Amino acid sequence: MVSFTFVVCAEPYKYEAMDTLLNLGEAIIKKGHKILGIFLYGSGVYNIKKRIIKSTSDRNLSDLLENFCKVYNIELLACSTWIGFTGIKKEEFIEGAYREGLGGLSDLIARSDKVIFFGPGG
Amino acid sequence: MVSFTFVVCAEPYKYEAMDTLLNLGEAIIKKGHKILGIFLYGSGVYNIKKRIIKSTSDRNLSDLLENFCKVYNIELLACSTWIGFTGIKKEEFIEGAYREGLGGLSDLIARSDKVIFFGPGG
Amino acid sequence: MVESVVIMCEESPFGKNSVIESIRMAAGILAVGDVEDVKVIILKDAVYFFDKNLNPEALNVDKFTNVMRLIELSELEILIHDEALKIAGLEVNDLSLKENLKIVNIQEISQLILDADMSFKY
Amino acid sequence: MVESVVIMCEESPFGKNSVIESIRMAAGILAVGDVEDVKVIILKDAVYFFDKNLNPEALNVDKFTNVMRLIELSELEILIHDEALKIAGLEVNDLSLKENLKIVNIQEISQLILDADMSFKY
Amino acid sequence: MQEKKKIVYLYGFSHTNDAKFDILFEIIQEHSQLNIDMIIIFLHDGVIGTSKRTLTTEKLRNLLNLPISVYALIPDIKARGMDPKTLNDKVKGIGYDQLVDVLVESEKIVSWM
Amino acid sequence: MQEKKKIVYLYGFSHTNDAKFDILFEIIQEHSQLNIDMIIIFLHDGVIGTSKRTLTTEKLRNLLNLPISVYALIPDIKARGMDPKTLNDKVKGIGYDQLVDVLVESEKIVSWM
Repeated sequence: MVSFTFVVCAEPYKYEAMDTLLNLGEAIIKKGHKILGIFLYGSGVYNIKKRIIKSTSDRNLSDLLENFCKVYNIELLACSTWIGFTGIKKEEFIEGAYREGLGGLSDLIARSDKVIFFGPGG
Repeated sequence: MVSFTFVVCAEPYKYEAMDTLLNLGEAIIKKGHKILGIFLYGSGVYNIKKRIIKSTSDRNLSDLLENFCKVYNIELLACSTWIGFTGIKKEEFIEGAYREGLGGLSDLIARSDKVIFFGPGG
Repeated sequence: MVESVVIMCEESPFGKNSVIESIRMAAGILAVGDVEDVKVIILKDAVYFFDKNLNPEALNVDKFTNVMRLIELSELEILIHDEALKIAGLEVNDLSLKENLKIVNIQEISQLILDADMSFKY
Repeated sequence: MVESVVIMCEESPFGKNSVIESIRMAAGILAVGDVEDVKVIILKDAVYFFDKNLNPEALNVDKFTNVMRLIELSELEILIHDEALKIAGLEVNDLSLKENLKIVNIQEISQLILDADMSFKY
Repeated sequence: MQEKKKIVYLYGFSHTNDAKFDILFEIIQEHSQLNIDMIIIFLHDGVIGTSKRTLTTEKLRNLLNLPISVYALIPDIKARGMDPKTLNDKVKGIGYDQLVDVLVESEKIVSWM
Repeated sequence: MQEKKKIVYLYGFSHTNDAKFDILFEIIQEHSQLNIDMIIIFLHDGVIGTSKRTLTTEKLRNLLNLPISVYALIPDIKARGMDPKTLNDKVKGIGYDQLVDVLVESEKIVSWM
């Protein structure tokens, strides 16, 4: 069993990162491996925000991410500096997610066999 | 006297758009011209959010923008679809700014002599 | 007074959402207000958006039905650079929404920009 | 277990903030936790960040003093691609923070990536 | 005999639209002087240009001539309307499952997305 | 005699890092077949490569050989540590004030930022 960590620096919807993460993540778990955590950094922290608007024509990435982390027991952390920077409030977070310093990322990286990094895009 | 409108599709801090807008905007007004409005679209709507975190080392773009629009009586509009999408609440807007449909942009464009478009970057 | 607008986009349908956003913006500007002429020029990788085999569901992303319908309803003129088609190895028959699309060469694109009151790359 | 990380960045200091964010992330990972080796490789336009004449104030943007101090304090290793220097027409004497920087060629960059447990382009 | 080091690159930018590919190519060219098992996986916009139907850029042709295994992610190919059957002969289409296997088996991952 | 149409391009991407310049060049080359007064203003990362000290890319050299006025925004040059005195002979440095004049005098603006 191999353990993975994902780092995401790209906004949802604007880039494909979160979609790939969810699809690849499912495949990783189906194959018997583990995802320790997902760390959101830079504009990637916008992924932590619960999406309230329901649309029939658009996937709800925040619901999908919340559910994915809950079902497979994956830590979902967002860089606290960037959370402060973007002004996203704790009560707006998707369930189970929390803010954490870069020490949290360092810890996740050191505990993982593999780290996959989704850059800021463009 | 020539009238300008700016459209901004890029996030503050991540791209240079808002900095150029403020510097160029001051020069436009100093030269005796007018800025009718600023329309925020796409990730550009993040510019409407009041920045609460005060930092001694970073310019506060939301304060600068708010002040710029107030002093020179410039309409500051953000695309309502995108405001809904990003979940920014009215009470988080900088003073004087409001949400508006693309009809508002159409109207601004038609009333302006010149339109300058700051793209989504990257 | 700006009455005619040309919007150019060159990014693939997924990496960023620039095709969708260009079209939403174009249709929105046309729908309300006094701007009567908005054209969208599709360059480079953006051409994949109109491949009739486009299949967002392969990524668990919803189909772009709404945007496609928007193009039909708004009677938006969409102009595709012939070079982009050639590079992508696509023929006119490979495209969706044929009746809303027109193939143009670089000379025609040059002229479209010269004829519009303003142009921008999204 | 991932113990060594290489971060690459190639974007100019202003267009995006990738140099600053790469450095913040690198220093943050190093500061706390078990990752003991983080290197930042500066490619292409990113080299302008270390031009000693860098002058954010020309854009009314605050100086990057904090990030520069962070580099000094964290003893972060920053490696600059010799080609990037050459293309920018810069000499070693034109660089700030000389004691934290090292010039490397593409062969050394190749080796740094091979030696690290993981690498990513920010 | 020492086993070969195995390194995998995840590359996600368009070859036709983006100059980011230049440095990646140079690095992989350097790697190819050494005894390394290299894999590059094109995903996201990286899959653009990997079809036989498209005009291949010179950069991509040069990369395909290096001693490297080249894969492209089928869901990203399909999403863009491309047919995995038309993939360039030197590029192998893989799904998420095979992607996991490649990542698990490789010693080092370089993310370039 | 009809007055020349005046069109100004605002271009904000790096020549060295970005392939976006290709299409811009093709369009401007087409314009140059017609009787048009063309100005291109490099700002943001567009200023990169306009200094004599830097290695000029072939693309930029080709553009500078077209019948077009080329300006670069001095604050963006200075911000990146470049010295406006070292600008390529065919590129004129301008400040925000002159930028306003150019925008006001031109009939059409194309934003490519």
